[in-house]
Amino acid sequence: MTDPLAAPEAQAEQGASVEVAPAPLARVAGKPVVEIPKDLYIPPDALAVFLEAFEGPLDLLLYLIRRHNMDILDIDVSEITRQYMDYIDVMETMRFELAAEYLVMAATLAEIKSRMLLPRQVSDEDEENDPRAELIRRLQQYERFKKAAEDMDTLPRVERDTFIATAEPPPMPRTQAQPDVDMMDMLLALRDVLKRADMFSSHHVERERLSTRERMSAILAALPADRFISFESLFSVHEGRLGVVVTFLAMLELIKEQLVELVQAEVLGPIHLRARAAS
Amino acid sequence: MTEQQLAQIQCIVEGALLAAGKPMSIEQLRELFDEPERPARQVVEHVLTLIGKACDGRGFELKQVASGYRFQVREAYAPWVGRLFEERPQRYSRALLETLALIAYRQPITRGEIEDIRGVTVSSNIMRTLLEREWVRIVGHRDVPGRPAMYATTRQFLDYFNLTNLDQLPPLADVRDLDEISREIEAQVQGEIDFTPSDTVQPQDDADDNGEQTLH
Amino acid sequence: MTEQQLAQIQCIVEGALLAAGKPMSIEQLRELFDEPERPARQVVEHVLTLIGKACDGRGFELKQVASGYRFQVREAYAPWVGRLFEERPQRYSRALLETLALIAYRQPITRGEIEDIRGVTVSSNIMRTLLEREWVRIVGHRDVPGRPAMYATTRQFLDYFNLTNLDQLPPLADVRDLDEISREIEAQVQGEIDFTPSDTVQPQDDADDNGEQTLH
Repeated sequence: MTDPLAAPEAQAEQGASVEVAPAPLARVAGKPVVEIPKDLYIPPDALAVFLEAFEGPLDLLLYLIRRHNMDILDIDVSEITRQYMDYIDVMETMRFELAAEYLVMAATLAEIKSRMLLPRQVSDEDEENDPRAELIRRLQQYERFKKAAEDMDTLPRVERDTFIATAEPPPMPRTQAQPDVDMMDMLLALRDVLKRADMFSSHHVERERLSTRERMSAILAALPADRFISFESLFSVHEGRLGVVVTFLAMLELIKEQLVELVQAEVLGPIHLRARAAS
Repeated sequence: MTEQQLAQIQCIVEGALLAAGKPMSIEQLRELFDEPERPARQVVEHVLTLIGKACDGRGFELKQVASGYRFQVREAYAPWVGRLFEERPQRYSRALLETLALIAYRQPITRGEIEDIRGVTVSSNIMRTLLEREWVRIVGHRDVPGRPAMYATTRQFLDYFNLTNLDQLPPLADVRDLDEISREIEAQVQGEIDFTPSDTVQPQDDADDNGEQTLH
Repeated sequence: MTEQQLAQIQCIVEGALLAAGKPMSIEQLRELFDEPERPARQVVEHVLTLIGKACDGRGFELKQVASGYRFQVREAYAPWVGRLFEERPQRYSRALLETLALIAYRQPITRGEIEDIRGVTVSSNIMRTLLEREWVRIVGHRDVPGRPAMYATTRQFLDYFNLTNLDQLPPLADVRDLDEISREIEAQVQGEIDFTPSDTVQPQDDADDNGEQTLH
């Protein structure tokens, strides 16, 4: 069985030209079934395939309408109903599992047909839900979206009509975004290391003034490696008294740690500093 | 901005689009540059135009889709390029395409509403496939009993079908003028069995039609 | 072979190389064409030369690698294109954080001194990472054998942690009590959840502030 989908669609689209360009509806025992037999005798296997090709009762009805080249608005309800019922009968006799929707549609068609046979009668109820108008409306709606689905299928599609173009990324150093550090994590790390080292017992550490430590670093960084720098140049007036005190304390600490040396050539003469490790 | 700087931006954008392998928005492209050198939107747009032109006569093109710009192989060469891939391109069933079309054209829409129009139940498989492919997502629940999920299409859906927005979908076939239709129905009904004219269907059709227009 | 046929082969080869996402050999490229139209090896080679030339001045180039040909983004644009592939930042090791904290609190400090306190060696990687990140710099050398470098924190370090100066780091005395502090913070958060306001942390914070101010 080849491509059960294509056949009824093709027929529906071609309308009257069905006979001109027959496509096999199905293959039964290897032989292509080109056309639904007029007498509606359909080999059971073929019918199963044939029916699977329909997306429900609206689709089947549309097919029948198109086959007769009818305008939806012009449906010959009697004829369409007869054919539809025939399909349903065949399906039932071969115990083809029939979706409930097909039976509901059969009932709707039967109702429309029976109304048409009734003599003219006016009642509000009738006007409010004319099953025929309702059916036409549904067929029209369904046909629009059936067409929309067909159109959508023709849109150029990735993996079928086009392919995403890619190129190998350039060779690059493994750049890794830098991790974020939370202050608390750093402090917890410090606490642990200090606990391990038992540093908390040292008053020296506890009383450390970080502003002094910071200034010590700044002074060291400011000292040229190869020459003396004047003592005064390390103070800046705009820092105020506090700044001067911090700088002074830092300097004393640096001297104590033997990181810098202080030179005064003469009494009350200018004082100079240089890094001790300077070569 | 010098010619040279522009040329560099063009090469960077081009390289990034090829390396990314997925559509990139103008914003995403701009973020490749550090703040002081980051080109303005207009510059990136200009560069994209130049890149698009540079593809003339080549085997690939620059395409704008919903989530941005991407390079893709031209349709004309799909018959050859498609042979790279062992698997035949997937065919989608009519049921799936009809369901997808209804979601695309009538979103947001519930499964029940889809079933009403198609006249058959929509299999759970189809909905699952559409959700898994990320063509469709649930955008809310309708405030009716059962609170059914409402479905809408995604940017990936548009990307896949080479569209930048829903307006680019093929237009829905016209339903003929509603007055005309109801007149015809009346005329026909009358002609056949001498029925009394009825135009009760009209309001309902009107409502439907308006619903569709808001989508476009 | 006409110009036009050659141009078509060029486009197909180009498209295939871009769609393949992996290197393609000349044989593989030839197999894209059906027997009667399959170009000779030399033709494909010629076309590849043309494609390579067409990349001049573009963001990508045609590269020949062991298993064939592929397009590759030019290395010159790696700094920008690389951003597409930036990995999520990982976390710094405990050892690095300890080292950083010791430099912050005990600067200027040598690696040897850090090792003394930590009781383990400090890997060169850690120092390099801290220096590269510009959180730490060498401010001099201690005048002892080997003249080890002395490390101090930088302006960038302060900026990163939103500090104007080192004094704003919590005093070491508080660091010892971190467990207690975090318990209190937790208790406070819990209290807020339970709607039982707790201000136990408040007095201590105040005290800290005062303590710091007197230091200056």
